[in-house]
Amino acid sequence: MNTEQQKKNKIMSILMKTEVSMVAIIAIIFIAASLGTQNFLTAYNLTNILKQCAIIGIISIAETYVIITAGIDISCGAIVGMSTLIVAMSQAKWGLSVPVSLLLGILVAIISGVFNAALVYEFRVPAFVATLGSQTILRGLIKVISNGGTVAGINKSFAGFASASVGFIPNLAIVWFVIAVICFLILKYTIFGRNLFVLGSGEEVAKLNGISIRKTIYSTYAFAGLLYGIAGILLCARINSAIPTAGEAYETNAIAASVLGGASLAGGCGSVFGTVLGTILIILIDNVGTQFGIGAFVMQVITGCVIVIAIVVDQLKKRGKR
Amino acid sequence: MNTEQQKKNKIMSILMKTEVSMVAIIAIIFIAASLGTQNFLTAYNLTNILKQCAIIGIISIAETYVIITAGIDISCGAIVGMSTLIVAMSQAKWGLSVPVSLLLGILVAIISGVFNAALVYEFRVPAFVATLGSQTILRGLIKVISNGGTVAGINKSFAGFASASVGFIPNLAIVWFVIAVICFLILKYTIFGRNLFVLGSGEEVAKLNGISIRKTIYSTYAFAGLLYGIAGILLCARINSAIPTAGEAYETNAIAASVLGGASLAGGCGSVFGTVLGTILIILIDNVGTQFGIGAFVMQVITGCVIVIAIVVDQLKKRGKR
Amino acid sequence: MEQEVLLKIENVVKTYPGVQALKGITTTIKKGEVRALVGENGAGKSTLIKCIMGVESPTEGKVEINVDGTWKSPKNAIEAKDYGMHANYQNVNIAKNLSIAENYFLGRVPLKGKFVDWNTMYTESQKVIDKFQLNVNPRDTIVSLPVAMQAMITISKISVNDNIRLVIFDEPTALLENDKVETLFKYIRELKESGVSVIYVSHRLEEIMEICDSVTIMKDGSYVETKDIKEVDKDYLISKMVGRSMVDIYNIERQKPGKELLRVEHLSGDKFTDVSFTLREGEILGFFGLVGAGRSEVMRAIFGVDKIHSGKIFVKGEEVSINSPKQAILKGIGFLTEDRRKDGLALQQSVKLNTNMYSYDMISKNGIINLKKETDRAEEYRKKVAVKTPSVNQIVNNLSGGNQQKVVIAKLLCRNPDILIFDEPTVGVDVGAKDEIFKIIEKLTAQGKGVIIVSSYLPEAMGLSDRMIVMSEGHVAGSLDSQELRSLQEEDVLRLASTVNFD
Amino acid sequence: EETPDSLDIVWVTCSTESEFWQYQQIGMENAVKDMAEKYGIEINFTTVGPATEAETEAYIRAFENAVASKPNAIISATQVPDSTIAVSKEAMDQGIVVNFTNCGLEPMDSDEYSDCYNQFYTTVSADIGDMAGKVMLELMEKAGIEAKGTVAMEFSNVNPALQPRMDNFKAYLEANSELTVLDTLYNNNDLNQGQADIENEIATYGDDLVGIYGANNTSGDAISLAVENAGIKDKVITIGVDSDPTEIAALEAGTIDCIIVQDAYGQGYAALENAVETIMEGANPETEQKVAMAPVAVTTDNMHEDEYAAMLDPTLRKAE
Ligand SMILES: Nc1ncnc2c1ncn2[C@@H]1O[C@H](COP(=O)(O)OP(=O)(O)OP(=O)(O)O)[C@@H](O)[C@H]1O
Ligand SMILES: Nc1ncnc2c1ncn2[C@@H]1O[C@H](COP(=O)(O)OP(=O)(O)OP(=O)(O)O)[C@@H](O)[C@H]1O
Ligand SMILES: [Mg+2]
Ligand SMILES: [Mg+2]
Repeated sequence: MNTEQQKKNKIMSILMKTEVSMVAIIAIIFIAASLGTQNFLTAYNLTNILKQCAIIGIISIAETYVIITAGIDISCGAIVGMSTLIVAMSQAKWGLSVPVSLLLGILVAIISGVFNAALVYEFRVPAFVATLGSQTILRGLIKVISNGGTVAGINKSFAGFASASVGFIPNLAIVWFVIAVICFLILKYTIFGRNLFVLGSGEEVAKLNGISIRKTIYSTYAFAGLLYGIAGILLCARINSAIPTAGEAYETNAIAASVLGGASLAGGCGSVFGTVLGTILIILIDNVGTQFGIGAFVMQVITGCVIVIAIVVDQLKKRGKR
Repeated sequence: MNTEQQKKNKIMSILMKTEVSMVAIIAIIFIAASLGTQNFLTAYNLTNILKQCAIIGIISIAETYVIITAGIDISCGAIVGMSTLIVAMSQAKWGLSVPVSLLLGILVAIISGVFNAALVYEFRVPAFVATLGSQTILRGLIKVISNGGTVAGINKSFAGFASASVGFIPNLAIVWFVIAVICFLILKYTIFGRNLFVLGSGEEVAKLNGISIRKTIYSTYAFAGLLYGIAGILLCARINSAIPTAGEAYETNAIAASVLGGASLAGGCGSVFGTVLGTILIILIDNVGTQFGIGAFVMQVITGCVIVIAIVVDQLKKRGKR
Repeated sequence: MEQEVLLKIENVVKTYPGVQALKGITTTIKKGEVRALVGENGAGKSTLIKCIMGVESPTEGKVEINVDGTWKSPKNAIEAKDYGMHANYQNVNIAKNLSIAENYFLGRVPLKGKFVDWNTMYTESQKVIDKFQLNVNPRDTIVSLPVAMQAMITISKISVNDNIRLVIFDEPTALLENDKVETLFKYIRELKESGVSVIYVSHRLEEIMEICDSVTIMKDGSYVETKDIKEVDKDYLISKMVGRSMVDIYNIERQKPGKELLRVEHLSGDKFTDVSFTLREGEILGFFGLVGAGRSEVMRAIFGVDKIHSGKIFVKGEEVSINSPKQAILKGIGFLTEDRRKDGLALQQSVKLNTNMYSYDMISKNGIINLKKETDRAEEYRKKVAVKTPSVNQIVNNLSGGNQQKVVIAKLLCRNPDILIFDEPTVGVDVGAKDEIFKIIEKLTAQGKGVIIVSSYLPEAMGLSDRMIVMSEGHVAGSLDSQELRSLQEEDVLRLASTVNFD
Repeated sequence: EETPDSLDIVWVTCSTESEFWQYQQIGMENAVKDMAEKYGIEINFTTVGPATEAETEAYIRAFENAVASKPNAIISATQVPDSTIAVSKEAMDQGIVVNFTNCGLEPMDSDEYSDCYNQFYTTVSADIGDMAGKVMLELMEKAGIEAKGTVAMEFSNVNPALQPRMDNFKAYLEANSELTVLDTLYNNNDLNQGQADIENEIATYGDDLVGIYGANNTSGDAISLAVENAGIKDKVITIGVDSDPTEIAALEAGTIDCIIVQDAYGQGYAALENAVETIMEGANPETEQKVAMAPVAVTTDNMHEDEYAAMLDPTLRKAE
């Protein structure tokens, strides 16, 4: 094969990537909204979009990690909600300092992740059921702890963090970016990251290649828990309270963002960058819908269509029709 | 191997079945509730439980079919909701006769199923995303069609069907039983049924053995659509109206019932009887909770625990700890 | 009498992204002819078969089969079956969750009225099982069977069909031991007698000389020539395939055994009892036995995959207890498993990841991988074991079977362990590459490493080993030193391997 | 008829996760204490019901299960009256006293299903919408904002029974001003989503946006957060419906200008009190089967008056 050919191959293989379709679709929507509406391309609105992406973006990255191992995490929203609640309770009810409240929030989230891992690893409960179970348990606990009510009285400066920006970039988005970069690097540069892909290719493969399934599963779910914890903290700051419904139904968006970004529920593939793009697409659709003044009902139809089309475009490009 | 040994093996392999763990857990809960509460073991309450199982039971069977093929259907609740809406609109707004309204309801559900199949087969959209997309689209359409309002004015005798019983057995439960038996027979005794398992074992295998993947996928989702349509009709009669949220969050229960009953999201296994038991367990927990006067918050925690324990018991029995 | 033509392959070209797998193949096959297809790994044999069967559509050209006088081109497996075409694919393709009976009748379930006739299915399956002497229950699910048995199921599966015109075997014997190969050959002769044509792909050239009427040689996706089997010999085929001639590939430099590396004493597990042996530096220790002899199980136990009931393992003189493959690896043991697709490779991942996944710790610091080394190593071993792939970023699943096997070997070599256990290392590997692999083993022993080779292919086991353990039904049936190895006949070893009744 | 010495009462809520129904429950719990004392009996009070209002089938199931456990009384609030009628009648036929609070089986002007329940206390949705519209215009005038431009509406989820909250609001404004009222956006009680909705609307309509109406408490919370972050609290009039701690703080801070409050506590208290009295006295003491309790507009100015403070935060009334 000559170098000309190789170059061509390389370009082709880049174009084949899911991320490219995603960028293209996002760009189309972006351009359409910029030209078609007055206020889309304003600093306020763009800051806005970034801010809205952050929390769901972080959760989606964690979900991507789990999905790469051929798992799935239905409990992400509930863990986020639990972390939000603990942070709020610590600050507002238990009189703890902000740093301690954050630590507690993260701790609880990590413990929830470890609980998931224990179900999946020790008892071989399929990830879907394990995390469905812990979702239900956590949602119940949240209500038991909060007695079903709103927890207000969050520390002002802590809550202020969520609305502040550095220049045009909202703090929330900065946290998201930093986490995305770190997670990207972990996936690319560490043995842990590689092991996720091997595990996602099959437990037998992982085991016989000397990879500790136990360690990998625990690390994955615990790490996801850590990210959910951070997301929970940010959510607490953003909504300036904890409500029992916090984080509800986030799992759908998180899974959708991962899959839009190229992850496969069969395991073994997924990328942080793709997931970031998937998150942006999901948030963008909503924003653009409002900008165009489209009613909520019709908007829901359109959202469904865009998600489907995004995947269809990618699949057609990759493999053509069957 | 002598016959003694063979017999023993046979008994062992029966005991290993998921259905056996399910029956055991259900029996324990049943006995506990019978002894521990006054009104559990009354004809009224048992009729009640059967009635409540019926609709979710039918949906779960359809979900099991899809899961056996290694697919998943997130849109089941939305399809049920759409069918409910069409039946109600036909009767209350479009002045159509009851039989026509039922046909329309089923038709719409089958079309939705075919749409899912088309996404999955023609465009190779992963089942999760395809059905997530159509869920979103359908939910939007439901609200657009109903304009977000309740559709009341259902035919009285039609609605009466849902509350009537034959002896102690509610009509709804009879429909469920009949469907369960038919679906069991289809799975065991028809080529279509067997092909679901083949497809679930891998597309390559199906393809190389001359099994039409196209036909199997279309039939599966269309058949599931048919069942959702029937469930939608029953739901319409049961709630005596159509509301935009009808069928919401059913997918979680349907998937949980399937998995509790022994289906694996990896495809290739699942049973109708198991799913029937899974449905009963889910419904039973709620009922027993009320009988014991347990508050809603704590009850949610318990539900989560029971689901997890049910699976853990089954897994421990099957394979022991890792 | 000039026989009728059954199959016409006309200028078949197949292009995958970045790879031209077939560059224009033309040949015809007559009724009742047994045609061999030979070529190096990645020559395009399996791809050609898929094009013949219509499961892959050729980029150019066509394939036609004579169906009672009319020429038909199957567009998919269903049509192929209608035309009486059946294939036994290289990657054992079988519905793992289903029973043997159902697998036999995949796509052609017997019906009574409109319903599946389970009774007929079981009784008919039992007949096939008996015919092929497979001592299994038709109700058993496939997952519970060892790969070799799975391979026999897919082979025997063909005979449930009637109206067979063409049967294709893609490396059917790779996982089989002698008497099963004999069963297969008997079946092929039967087919031939009834006028069925057979296409037979194998890297074992002596099999081809034994069973085939003619042979088509392929190289790099191109057609080289078709010869009557009487016109060729093994050396001729090798020189045409590989482009050079090869003398005895088993003739490698032997080392003087050094210090003891591995000693196993009275090891017992689920499927083997009281196994003892030692392995020394520079030694090649062969393990031979029939399917189910328990060799793989012994290796798995040593490697910490399966539980040990009793017995001791010593590594470099020190008693060890190994509970997981990871510990085994850290103790300097490397294990190449027999089922590469199930547990050897991460199929959907790149060649690069697969090459490195056994030894990432060796190219990382604090868990952080040196990406340059990762790529370099992948490139290095791609050359060393001659993996044919457009790039190291190619998904392993897209490689030809033999090339997948080479990646597994590269993976093991990367680790550079002191004790190397190869379970069926040359499954599906072409002669040229085998030669390369044996050269590598030669180098390894020269470095003082110890090598265990588990093989069901007797010529290889006998030719390569310095010493050999013969196992039968979970017991050591005999232990042969190098002198005995050179003096014994294959039949003697086979007899030993078939020894029964230990207790 | 002998009077029992212990009563089982089940509260079948339509959402366990909502503040509003929590407040109802506080009213009931206080009534439980008072009634137990008054009649010298023991009252076992339990709560059942689905997590969210959208899960209507789960609500019906909870109701059925409650009936099957044969309590003396059931208090409930239904999002799906058509579906609840049958099971409620069933309960009444079995001699269980069924009272509805806030969301009942039929509107104020209907008597079609009077045999299906015992008593109903409510606040009329249309009144809330009308009041919100009226207050919106009043507050605009007071703040010197011209009643021209765009008004946004936010709500939790599609709910036919509560639709008049939006419809009447919109109708009132369009009839009495030149304001354009946008279509409702829905947030499923996801505060983060609600906030995003309002942010998107602020971004889209900019200075043209002069009023925002959130038809439940979560929506009110969302509005206050978005308005605070955008720094536009003096440029828009914001109105919420029903209260929670976040919203009360927002009212204090002026990021919410007014909360239309239904007397959740009062409804809950009355519903339970009436149920116990009906059982103990053997007949329903109310003369009207449907009692409407008018909503109250609480603003930053009057929120500290005792009466309004307790309306805003029924937990203040929670008996120890
Ligand atoms: N799906 C695919 N995508 C890309 N390349 C492929 C695909 N399938 C096969 N190839 C390539 O086509 C070439 C021919 O492969 P094929 O499997 O036909 O070889 P083979 O002759 O059967 O080799 P072996 O003896 O190793 O089985 C190889 O280079 C292989 O990498
Ligand atoms: N014909 C068979 N029928 C059923 N089970 C079998 C059969 N052959 C093997 N097995 C199962 O596999 C076990 C060991 O097989 P294994 O593959 O490990 O043996 P092996 O000596 O490594 O043979 P090979 O590697 O050649 O397949 C046996 O103890 C038995 O349980
Ligand atoms: Mg091949
Ligand atoms: Mg073996």
